[in-house]
Amino acid sequence: MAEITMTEALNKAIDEAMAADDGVFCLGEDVSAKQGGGVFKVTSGLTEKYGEHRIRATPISETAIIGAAVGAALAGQRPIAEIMLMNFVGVCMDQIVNHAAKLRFMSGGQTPCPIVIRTTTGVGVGFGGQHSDMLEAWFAHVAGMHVVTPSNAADARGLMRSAIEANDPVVFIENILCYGLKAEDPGVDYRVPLGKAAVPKEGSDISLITYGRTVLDALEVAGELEKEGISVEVVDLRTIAPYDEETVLASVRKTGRALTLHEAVRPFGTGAELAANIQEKCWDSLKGPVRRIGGTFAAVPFATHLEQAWIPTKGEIVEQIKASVGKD
Amino acid sequence: MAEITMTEALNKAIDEAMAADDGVFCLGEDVSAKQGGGVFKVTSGLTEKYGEHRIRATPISETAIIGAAVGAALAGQRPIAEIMLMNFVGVCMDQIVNHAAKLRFMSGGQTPCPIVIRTTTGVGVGFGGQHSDMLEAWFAHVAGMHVVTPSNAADARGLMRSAIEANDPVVFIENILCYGLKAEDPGVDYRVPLGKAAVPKEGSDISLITYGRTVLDALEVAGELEKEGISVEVVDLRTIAPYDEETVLASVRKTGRALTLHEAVRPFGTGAELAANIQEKCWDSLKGPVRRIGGTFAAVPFATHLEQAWIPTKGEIVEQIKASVGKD
Amino acid sequence: MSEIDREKLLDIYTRTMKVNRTDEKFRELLMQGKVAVMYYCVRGQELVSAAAMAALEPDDYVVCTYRGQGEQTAKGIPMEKWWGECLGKATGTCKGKGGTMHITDPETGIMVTTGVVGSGLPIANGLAMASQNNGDGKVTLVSFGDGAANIGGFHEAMNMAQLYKLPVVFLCQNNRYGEHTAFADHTDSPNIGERAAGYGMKGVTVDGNDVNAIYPAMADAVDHARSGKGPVLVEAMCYRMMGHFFGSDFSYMPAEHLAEMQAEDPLPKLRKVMLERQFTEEELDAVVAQIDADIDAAVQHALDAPLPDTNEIYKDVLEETA
Amino acid sequence: MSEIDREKLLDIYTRTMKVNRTDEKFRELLMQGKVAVMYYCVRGQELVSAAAMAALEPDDYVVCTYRGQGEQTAKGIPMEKWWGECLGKATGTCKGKGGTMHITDPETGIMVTTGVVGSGLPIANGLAMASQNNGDGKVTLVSFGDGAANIGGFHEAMNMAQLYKLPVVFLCQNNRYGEHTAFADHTDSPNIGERAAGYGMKGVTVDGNDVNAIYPAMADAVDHARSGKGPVLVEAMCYRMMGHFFGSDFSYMPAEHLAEMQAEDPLPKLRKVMLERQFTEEELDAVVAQIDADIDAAVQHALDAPLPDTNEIYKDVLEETA
Ligand SMILES: Cc1ncc(C[n+]2csc(CCOP(=O)(O)OP(=O)(O)O)c2C)c(N)n1
Ligand SMILES: Cc1ncc(C[n+]2csc(CCOP(=O)(O)OP(=O)(O)O)c2C)c(N)n1
Ligand SMILES: [Mg+2]
Ligand SMILES: [Mg+2]
Repeated sequence: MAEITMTEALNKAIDEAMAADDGVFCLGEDVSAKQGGGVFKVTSGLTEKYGEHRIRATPISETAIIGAAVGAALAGQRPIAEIMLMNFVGVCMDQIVNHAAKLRFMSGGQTPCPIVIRTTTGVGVGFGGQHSDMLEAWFAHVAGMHVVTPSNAADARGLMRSAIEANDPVVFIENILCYGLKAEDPGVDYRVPLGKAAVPKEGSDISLITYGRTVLDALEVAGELEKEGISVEVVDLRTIAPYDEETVLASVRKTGRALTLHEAVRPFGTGAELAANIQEKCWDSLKGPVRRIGGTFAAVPFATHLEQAWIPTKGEIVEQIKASVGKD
Repeated sequence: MAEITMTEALNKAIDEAMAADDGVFCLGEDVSAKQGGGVFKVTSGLTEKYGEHRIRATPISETAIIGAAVGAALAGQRPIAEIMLMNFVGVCMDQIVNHAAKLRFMSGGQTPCPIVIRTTTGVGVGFGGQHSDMLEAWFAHVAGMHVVTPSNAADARGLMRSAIEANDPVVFIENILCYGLKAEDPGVDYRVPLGKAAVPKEGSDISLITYGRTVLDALEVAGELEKEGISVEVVDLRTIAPYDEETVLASVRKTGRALTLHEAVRPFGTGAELAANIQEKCWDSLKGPVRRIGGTFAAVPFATHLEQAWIPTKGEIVEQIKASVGKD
Repeated sequence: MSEIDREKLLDIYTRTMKVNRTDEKFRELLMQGKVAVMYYCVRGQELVSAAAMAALEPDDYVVCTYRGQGEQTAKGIPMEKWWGECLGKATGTCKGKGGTMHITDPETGIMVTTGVVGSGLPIANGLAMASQNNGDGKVTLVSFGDGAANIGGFHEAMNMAQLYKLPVVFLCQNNRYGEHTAFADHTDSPNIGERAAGYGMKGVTVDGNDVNAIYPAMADAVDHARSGKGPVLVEAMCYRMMGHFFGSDFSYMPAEHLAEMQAEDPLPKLRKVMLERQFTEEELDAVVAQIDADIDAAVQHALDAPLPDTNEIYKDVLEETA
Repeated sequence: MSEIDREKLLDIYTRTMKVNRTDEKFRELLMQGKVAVMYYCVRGQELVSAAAMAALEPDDYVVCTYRGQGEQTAKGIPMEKWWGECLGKATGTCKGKGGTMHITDPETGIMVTTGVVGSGLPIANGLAMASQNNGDGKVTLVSFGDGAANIGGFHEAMNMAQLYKLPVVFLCQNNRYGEHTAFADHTDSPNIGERAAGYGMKGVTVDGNDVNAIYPAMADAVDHARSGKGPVLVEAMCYRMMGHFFGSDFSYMPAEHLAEMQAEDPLPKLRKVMLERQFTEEELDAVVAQIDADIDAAVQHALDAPLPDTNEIYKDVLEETA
């Protein structure tokens, strides 16, 4: 079967969902044909097929973008709202958290809010302090929504389709550096269920739990360490919250060791919840403390070498794994 | 010495700071004399002393409020900005996180941003889903700022004074239910340093780590359990982030057991970071897994008995402590 | 401008009194301590809400605020469900989980009641966007206050609604205060209605205490929106005749303001118009008597209703996919 | 309106060419692959920035955006420090930690360069509030784009500035596009300048390609703000003659727009004015030659400068309280 990039995978999933359901529509800055189908081209070609009403280029008004998505969802539609870069959620958290995530509960179940909030981010592109943050922990701490991020093109296609079909808000995080990743096209109507992690590499010595771009680093490191006789199991959460506790705990009970890894800053990051829960639920199987790796606790710096020093490195991963399994 | 309420304590601290430094000023909704000195009266009497320019009643424009505080701080002043209720940070996270917290770093140290963001919140008042959340975990996950909350009137006075004098942004959380709490007035120029926890009750069996209103529950439970022969040490963080790791770890190394407690929802809450860090740094002294208690993972419900069921209860604290120390 | 026909006028009067009597009853219950919840009085704004709801079709959408009793009852939420929610009962519109600040009743078009100032406007755009997308011909009306006109969401929503020509009516109930802050202390422009021009939008400022001004303005705005001509901003001048919420002090309101307010009370004015239009005292009293009877029954029903099951705190968080 | 005196005119010309030659040099370096960073071209907007900075005093405050090269160099940031920052060097204004989107240089009044659209306006209010509080007589100028005029922060900042009569000048550089979106596709009002009226604020829309229109307007706005009369919104009509950032495609710009844009290029127009005002070709060429020499030296200095120490990622997070 043909290969597709993550960008194409997202585009196909949205295209199929729009073809299957008239209620699905996209809104966001620069998303329509007139603007070239989105600055990352994820919505290219869709205006031509579905018209300006279903691919709405918006003003630079994130509060109005998310608010409109919320309202349309209450009226029974399935909006896909784009927040160009994740840091900009800072101007519209109220609509996402106080409204989208809570309206099902506050209405006693009368008004579910099925919206997908697509956003991109990532360290390593030279965008600096206000355009690179991974803020998934904020949303994971909010009841009433799903937080999802794909690490490969196939999952991107399957997760996007499931996100659009979900009957609750989904924050869908796309890592800028992953748009070009290629994979076998999983084909039409492929779905990856929300809340299900993947285990792209099995292992017996330690569970390396991560998601998004860092899954690539995890797999590379796991491959290298295999040669040194250290067997690393890599767990790709895919859905960051609510996450697949069953798969995570089963993996740690098997390996007896765990390391969490994410690009977001370490303190109070998602790795903390994973570590806290693992040590509580797997206490008897743990051979040592759960370790965590995350980005440097500072804004993302501009200079390339500083930015690279800021990001969790493969060296750091190797070091933590060896310290955990007691080899060096 | 005379007793003061937390409201009076905050008012005195701000008053003293304004008297000591012309650069200190307050801005927020309804804060000036014309409006009665703030809906919770924390700024009452100050307009009369310092004038409308230093007690600025603002429009309902949180982005403009925090933005103005940031700008004034860059110009060398020390603004105290009020966000009436914590959920409303949802409309101004960008100014707090992308600007206030990052400008020192992004400017290479040229523009520190000494602002205090006062806000109130709390479950148990019947305010419902959009007016009760504790969102400290969001800020704790952001580099470049302090997150503070007092559990008693004396600390309120000392922490507020230190927060105003700090040379970085401080999110200062006031719990609605604590405004009326009384304490011995610690007196003029009293300060509680940021980043220093308190141990209001020592104990030997387990460390109960908490902050804000739930410190009261913790102390009550600790008192009751003392009678049953369980010795609980209560740690009041006071500064939630960056927190006093030394005091926390020392306590757990002594007791060998830890339970974290906060009103905020449990998943991905601050208790997760505490638990993760404790299990990593105190692994050898731990007699069992670190346990966590937090609010129910749902929006705060309206009906009184639902709201009470939502909050962490004393019963739950007792249960977790007994399970941890292995008695029941 | 042709006069309002008698039938419509009676409809408006009935809705107005329903709002007013509900408000009076709520304050009575709070005063007596029979109920202890947050309640945002609507005394002085009854006519604005009634006229606005009377201008809508039953299936049109409404988004309102914590001070939404007027829109909610005038749009027609069954009283038992409304009181049930306000009292936190299982019989409430939201099973007691939303409460006074978050009444939702899609059956009568009350889609969202938000407690966050200004957050309703962007959501109203979305409801209208859905109508524009699927051509259902509905109009969405969103009510908010003068203070809300200064928050970012107002601006973004106004611009977007006009850009897409969405079928939305933005109703700004200018009751002269935002919590404790007087209009002149939060806004330096003479009014809010003129802000519409900055978006290329139609905007009007009308007397919300005069039925012959507010109703035609609302009807006109709704027609404009429904006909596809785009959104309209209607600023209804009125007064908040009580504190911000029940029991809150309003010593900050100057005496002149209070006097001016009393003189402009919409209820005696409306009663006068009704009599001029040949409705008899008896007819009007009968309307109110019926409303009072209905309210008493609804309140009793709510007081007697069961509390929601404690398990409700775990329900309606995410779709239950069992 | 009296004509601009020759000295000021030469000052504006010099600043304009400094902005333009810096822009040309940056694109040259990027084209040659000598530098690989995000850069937001200012071709077409040089005069607006230059006129605005020429209207300010040296110690006045400026807040700008990622597209702030014009304000930054025209306000006078030492070129070596500016290039150092853009190239991520230790010699940069921010030690290479801020970068092209976050140039800060308090010594020359460049207080914040934000990458978040519209976020500079509320911050500008704060700088002006400090000036109002301590009476230092400074004016704060904040520059932003047409697209930024539709975000909430614009609205909140405009209303607050007018309410307090803050000494702020809001400069909207309407270059007809917000990223890939044309003005008419994000705004339905004829212009942004008229929005000022909705806040009771003074507002003007001027031709940013004509020095005799833009400079007097800026000088007037700065005077107004400094004299305590309150803020002013100046909308400068101009064109973004390149893609959104260097290298980004701009196929979405219609041919007519590109043609119209070329015809309005501010540089030939300014040169014409200079000659009319009796400046000689030689004089003007000499100015540019000097600028080019200075830029070349600054670029070389920056290229040769050391990288920031890797430990910088741990510094300037919080005040070091050792
Ligand atoms: C974003 C936000 N800021 C502040 C508040 C607190 N608050 C609740 S109501 C209110 C006043 C609103 O005034 P207005 O919009 O005029 O409506 P009114 O209460 O007069 O009906 C304020 C400040 C809020 N709910 N949301
Ligand atoms: C809040 C926010 N939303 C979106 C973006 C992405 N973005 C960066 S520049 C830009 C266009 C801004 O247009 P305009 O305000 O006209 O300024 P110009 O680039 O034309 O100078 C956008 C949408 C952003 N930086 N911030
Ligand atoms: Mg009001
Ligand atoms: Mg532009």
